[in-house]
Amino acid sequence: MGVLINEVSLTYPGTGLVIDQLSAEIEDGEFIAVLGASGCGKSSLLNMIAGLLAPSSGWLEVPQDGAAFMFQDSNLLPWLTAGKNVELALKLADYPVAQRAGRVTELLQLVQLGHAMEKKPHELSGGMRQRVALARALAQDRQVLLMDEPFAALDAITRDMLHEQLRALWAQTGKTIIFVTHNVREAIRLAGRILVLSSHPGRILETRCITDDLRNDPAQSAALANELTTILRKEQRKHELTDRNAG
Amino acid sequence: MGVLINEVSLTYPGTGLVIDQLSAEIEDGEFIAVLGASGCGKSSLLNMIAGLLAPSSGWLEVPQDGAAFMFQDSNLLPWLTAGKNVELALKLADYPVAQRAGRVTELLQLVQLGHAMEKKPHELSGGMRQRVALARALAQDRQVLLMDEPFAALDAITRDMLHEQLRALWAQTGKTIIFVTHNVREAIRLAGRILVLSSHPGRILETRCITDDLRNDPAQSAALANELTTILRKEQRKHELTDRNAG
Amino acid sequence: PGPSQVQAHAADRGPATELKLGYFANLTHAPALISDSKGLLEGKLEQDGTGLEPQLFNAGPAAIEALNSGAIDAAYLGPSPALNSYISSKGNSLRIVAGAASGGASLVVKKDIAEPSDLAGTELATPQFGGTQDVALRHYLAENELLDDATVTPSSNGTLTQLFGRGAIDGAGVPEPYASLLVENYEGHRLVDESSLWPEGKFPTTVLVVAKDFLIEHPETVEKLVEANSEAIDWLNSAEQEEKIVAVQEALNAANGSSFAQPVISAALEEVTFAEDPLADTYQTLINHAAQVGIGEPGSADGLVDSRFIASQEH
Amino acid sequence: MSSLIETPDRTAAPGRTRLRPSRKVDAFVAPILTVLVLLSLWQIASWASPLREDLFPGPVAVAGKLPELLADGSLVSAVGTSLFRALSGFVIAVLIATPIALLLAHQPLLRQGVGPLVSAMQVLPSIAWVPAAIILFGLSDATIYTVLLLGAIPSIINGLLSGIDMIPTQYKALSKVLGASKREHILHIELPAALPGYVAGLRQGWAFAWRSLMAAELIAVGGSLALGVGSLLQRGRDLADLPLVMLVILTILLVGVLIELLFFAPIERKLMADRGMTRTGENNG
Amino acid sequence: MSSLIETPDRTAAPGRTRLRPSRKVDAFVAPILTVLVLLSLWQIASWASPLREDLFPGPVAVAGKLPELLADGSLVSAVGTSLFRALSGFVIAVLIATPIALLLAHQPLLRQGVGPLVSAMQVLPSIAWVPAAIILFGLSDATIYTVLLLGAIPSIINGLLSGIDMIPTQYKALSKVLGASKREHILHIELPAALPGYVAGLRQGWAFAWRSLMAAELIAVGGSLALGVGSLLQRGRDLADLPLVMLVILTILLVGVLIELLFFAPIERKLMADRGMTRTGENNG
Ligand SMILES: Nc1ncnc2c1ncn2[C@@H]1O[C@H](COP(=O)(O)OP(=O)(O)OP(=O)(O)O)[C@@H](O)[C@H]1O
Ligand SMILES: Nc1ncnc2c1ncn2[C@@H]1O[C@H](COP(=O)(O)OP(=O)(O)OP(=O)(O)O)[C@@H](O)[C@H]1O
Ligand SMILES: [Mg+2]
Ligand SMILES: [Mg+2]
Repeated sequence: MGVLINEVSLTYPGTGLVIDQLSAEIEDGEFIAVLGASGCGKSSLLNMIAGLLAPSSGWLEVPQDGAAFMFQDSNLLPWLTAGKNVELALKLADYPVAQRAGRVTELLQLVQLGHAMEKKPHELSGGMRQRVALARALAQDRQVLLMDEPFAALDAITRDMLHEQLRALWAQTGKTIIFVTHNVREAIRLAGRILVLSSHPGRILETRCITDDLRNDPAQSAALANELTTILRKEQRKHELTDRNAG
Repeated sequence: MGVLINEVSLTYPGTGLVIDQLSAEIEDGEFIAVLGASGCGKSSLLNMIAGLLAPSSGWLEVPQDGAAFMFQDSNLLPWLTAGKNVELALKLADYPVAQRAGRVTELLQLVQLGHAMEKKPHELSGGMRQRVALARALAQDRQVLLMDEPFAALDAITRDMLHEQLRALWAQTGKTIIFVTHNVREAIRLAGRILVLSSHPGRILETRCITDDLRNDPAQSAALANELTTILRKEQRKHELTDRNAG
Repeated sequence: PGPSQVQAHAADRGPATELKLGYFANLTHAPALISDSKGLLEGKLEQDGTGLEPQLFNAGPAAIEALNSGAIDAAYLGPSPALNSYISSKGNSLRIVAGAASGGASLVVKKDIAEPSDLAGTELATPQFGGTQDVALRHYLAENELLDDATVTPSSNGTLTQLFGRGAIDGAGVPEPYASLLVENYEGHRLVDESSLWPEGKFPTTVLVVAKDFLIEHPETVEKLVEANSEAIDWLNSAEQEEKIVAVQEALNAANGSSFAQPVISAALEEVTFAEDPLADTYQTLINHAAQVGIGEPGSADGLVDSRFIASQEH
Repeated sequence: MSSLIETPDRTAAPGRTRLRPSRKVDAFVAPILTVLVLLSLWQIASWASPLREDLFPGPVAVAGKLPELLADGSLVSAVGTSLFRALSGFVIAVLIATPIALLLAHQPLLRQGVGPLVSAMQVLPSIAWVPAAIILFGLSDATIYTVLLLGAIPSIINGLLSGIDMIPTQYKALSKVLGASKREHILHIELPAALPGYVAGLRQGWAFAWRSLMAAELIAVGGSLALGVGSLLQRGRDLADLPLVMLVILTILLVGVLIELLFFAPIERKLMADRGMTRTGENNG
Repeated sequence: MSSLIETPDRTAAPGRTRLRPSRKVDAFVAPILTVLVLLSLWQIASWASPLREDLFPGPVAVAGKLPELLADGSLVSAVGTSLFRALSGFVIAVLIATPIALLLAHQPLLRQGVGPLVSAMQVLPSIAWVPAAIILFGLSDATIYTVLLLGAIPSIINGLLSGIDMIPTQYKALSKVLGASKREHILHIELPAALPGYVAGLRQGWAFAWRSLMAAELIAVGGSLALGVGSLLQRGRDLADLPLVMLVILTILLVGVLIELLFFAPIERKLMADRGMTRTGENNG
């Protein structure tokens, strides 16, 4: 079993109920995409899976060694270079010292940042920072990999390339990957299953499985994309109304 | 004249030449999209236009009252609520006191955050923070509006809605808008002209004007999107090679 | 440029409107304490319409600083701070107008030090660097060729007592009532009574000083001050032992909450002589002693004592 | 099955963790307990110690001194006097130090010239100022305030300066983009952003103010100057009255704890909560 | 309307680099200039002042005292003694305070109990410790170090604690996600993240250490204990020798400026540069 989420609810002091009795079973080795409107509780859900946030009620089960997590903001340590940021993850994962330097280079090259090894975070562009964070998440090498909008700050071409690499990595290692995205097409392209969250409170609105057939058929995947977009749009409508009233 | 960029070069101490003798003339009331690979110097260019960064050589001409700027990271002040963050921009722009509260509500509702007025930045989701930053940029109400990937953290539906609103605002006010995006389709949908930057060093690789006809014709705009993507991909290839060698 | 200006303006201006008098809550300042508690000085000053503002100090240097700044006009002090100030101001700061107490300082040591030669290798203490007891002790050690063998550590009266109690020092050259306190409470004994080192056994412990400018401008007020001092001394010398002890104890307690036991005060009063003779002859010796042991600058005490107000001297 | 107390951990499969609602531990007894533990240790030490009781008085002996000091009102009035001087002096120090720090922060040359001197003045012991202050102001409260201010001001300046130094550059960029004038920048961005560092500086400034005050109160113990806690402490030392010394120390500690608990800790907690942080040692993950 | 905001301006040759004097020189030139200005003001004031020369000695009079003190070596040896004590004591204080601060930061109960006491101890004047230290250690260097340590440790603890408090929560989350053990968290995330606040705390700690040392050196000014700067200062007061007092004050200031310029300022500059920030007052926008 990868990750088990059992009737989990989350209430923030100021905000109230954000996630409401959400349950999901995620198999070992699954590639899951989470879709949902901005502010619906996707990051909060990942935080709970990573053990950074305790649910207000319900429980979650995750592998004991925890999960690798790529945060929504890159969250690099500002006093370490890009290379050292990645190396720290290796060090804390007890990666053999002798091979660390090589592994850092490898990972940074994977995200096209072989040349930026020695740069401090403040000397990197937004997209470069996000890629260093991606390299760091991969460095952790856990069975579960959580990614919070990992490609949001990247241009389409870099993103394409990283999509391929992520699929390849998943195929090779059999990791359980749960990633949050705003991009319906990205979700269809990468994931084996898509969870669509509602907002206010967050519940699972839809679950869709993506077969390789569907993924590789442009027409079918376009149709699914449209369908999901429609679902999301309908959900969004409600809030527009509530927001007008609240404002 | 909106913004005049004359043979501007930029060198960072650690990084070397990032922008190389870039020149561009941006008319008053133009809507410009800047495309380019991650790390090619888009944010740096906006920073120079905003007067936050001095060019190493060359010069820029901008309206005397400066430019409104929506940063790539939302850059909200953590001790102010969402509403107060927007209000500060109004206050510093000498917006009449009596109408401030109303204007804040209006702007936050524009970005679907009427309900989050009283929330501190740390109580907002990533996408919500970005929308507050957008509201704040609009609050500044300058002739020139610079936006650095304003919709990167937003879901497709919210993004669509904001696209419409931004177009409407531009049409109404005749602002000069320069926005950076990674999304080729977004660029085509919004901008009147697209500048494609090369990387290492950043130069203008391509300039494309988008007519309303082109924009509204799905086939034509898809073709342009493909074309631009190809240009960007070709540019990217070069760096893959250099990165391999550097790493 | 300063001093000459001040002198140019200085002249007799009759009684002062106010006299600010400094002293310590020490047994050797008993004339001040008694004069205050019995209202002697206040009564005399009232006749001239002069107000009295008493001011308590902890140590000589602060009192001298206050005197120099004009925050006080007169003070009861040990002779050493007065001499230091007199010399370093080239005679411009103050005058000694009367004596108050003499004697009452001893070198108190641990039981196992029986004679001066035992002082070799000991650690001794005095209340203040360059103070009266400090100079005296160093001079004494020098005379006995012990200056390089024994160490002298200046430390405040309270700390000294503690150090002695803990056994961290072997002896201390201190004034009363601390000498008596060390004897009564901490099993010390007097190895050297300082008076034994002076001709006729007389050396000044506390003197009454007045700022030079105040003296020039308000001699009438100074006269009253000296008279009150004299009366207080007379009282101290004539009162019953019991009455005296109680009066001093109460005055000390009122001044700063001191709670010395009666035996300590009684023993201390035995050691101190109250007299208004400023012992003018001793100052040059004091200066010379200090210079001999390398403290302070050599100088002349000429003109330091202005004894015209002392009644006994006049007749 | 959603209640706050959930199935215990052992139902989770081996090699897996079950994440459940967390429980908050409330620990109000801690400070009182600490004090009680320290007091008993002290009493035991004084019983066990071979030192004479007047050299090492236990809490009981010290407490025995209390009624006497309370009866004549000297302790209460000394604390009142010192507290008033310290608080008013501290407020004045803040009012003087803040504009100076802002000036230094915005005048590079001035900062390069005067900055190191300000830091150096922090290491100048308070009594160094006493002779000069007395000569200028005589034996008045002005002297005491001078010594106090010269002790507290440099440390508050340094605190605010280092708070300003730590402001993320992006806030400065924001301020520029929003078109803030210098005054507006200071008021709306710089001061609030520097506030946490500033409060840390204020806490140190308070400590310096209080300690300098104690030094100043040693100049004179009575007369025109009201008796303060510093004078009382000195009196204890002069009279070798250790119970008095201990009592004064305890009083100062008590004042310090109260100022910390009633003033600095709440301000700091508020500031951090405002910024979405918690002090370590306070519940919340 | 467009106006010209050209940086650098149009007439400037393209590609020109700004010439800056090196920082090291800058760091010393401005303070020295400031000192010269202050010295001349002082001399003028002492000429113009109606005060007696022994009460307000000018720089010339003070300088006149210098050869004498240098000749008998007392100033140099006093500075050496005090500097050695202060530096070694400071290092010890850092070594003691750091683990305590880390312990407090990670033990909520302990922090709630002991934290306010630590803050309170900061306001306890150094001389308050003297009686206790003397009872324990007599007239030895141990007494001096005790007073110094008790002065410096609380302030360093508070500095590190407030540095740790200010660590953005996201770094703590990162550390947890990376699976850092407590030790690793402290070593790799907590300490480096808290470093700027820690250095600010160290600077205050140094000030406390030095001032406490001065107070400790007044306990006993000679004899078995080597003569320190504090003793020299007290000696100046005892002998009503204001030039000596001034000279000692200037020496202390000089030591303070040097420590600041050679130690704290470079560390702080390095830390900030590492994090992409600049101290205000240093060039760069
Ligand atoms: N610390 C907090 N305190 C109070 N409310 C919070 C806090 N963190 C998040 N929230 C609220 O919880 C909701 C969900 O936030 P979350 O960050 O999980 O959204 P999200 O789905 O990741 O959104 P986005 O796509 O914009 O990143 C939002 O309404 C937000 O305002
Ligand atoms: N302060 C700096 N010091 C040194 N190099 C820098 C600095 N800021 C940016 N750079 C470098 O300049 C280049 C351009 O950065 P910039 O942020 O302008 O890129 P960008 O086009 O906005 O990228 P992205 O799309 O990823 O945000 C990058 O290679 C980056 O490493
Ligand atoms: Mg999110
Ligand atoms: Mg960018």
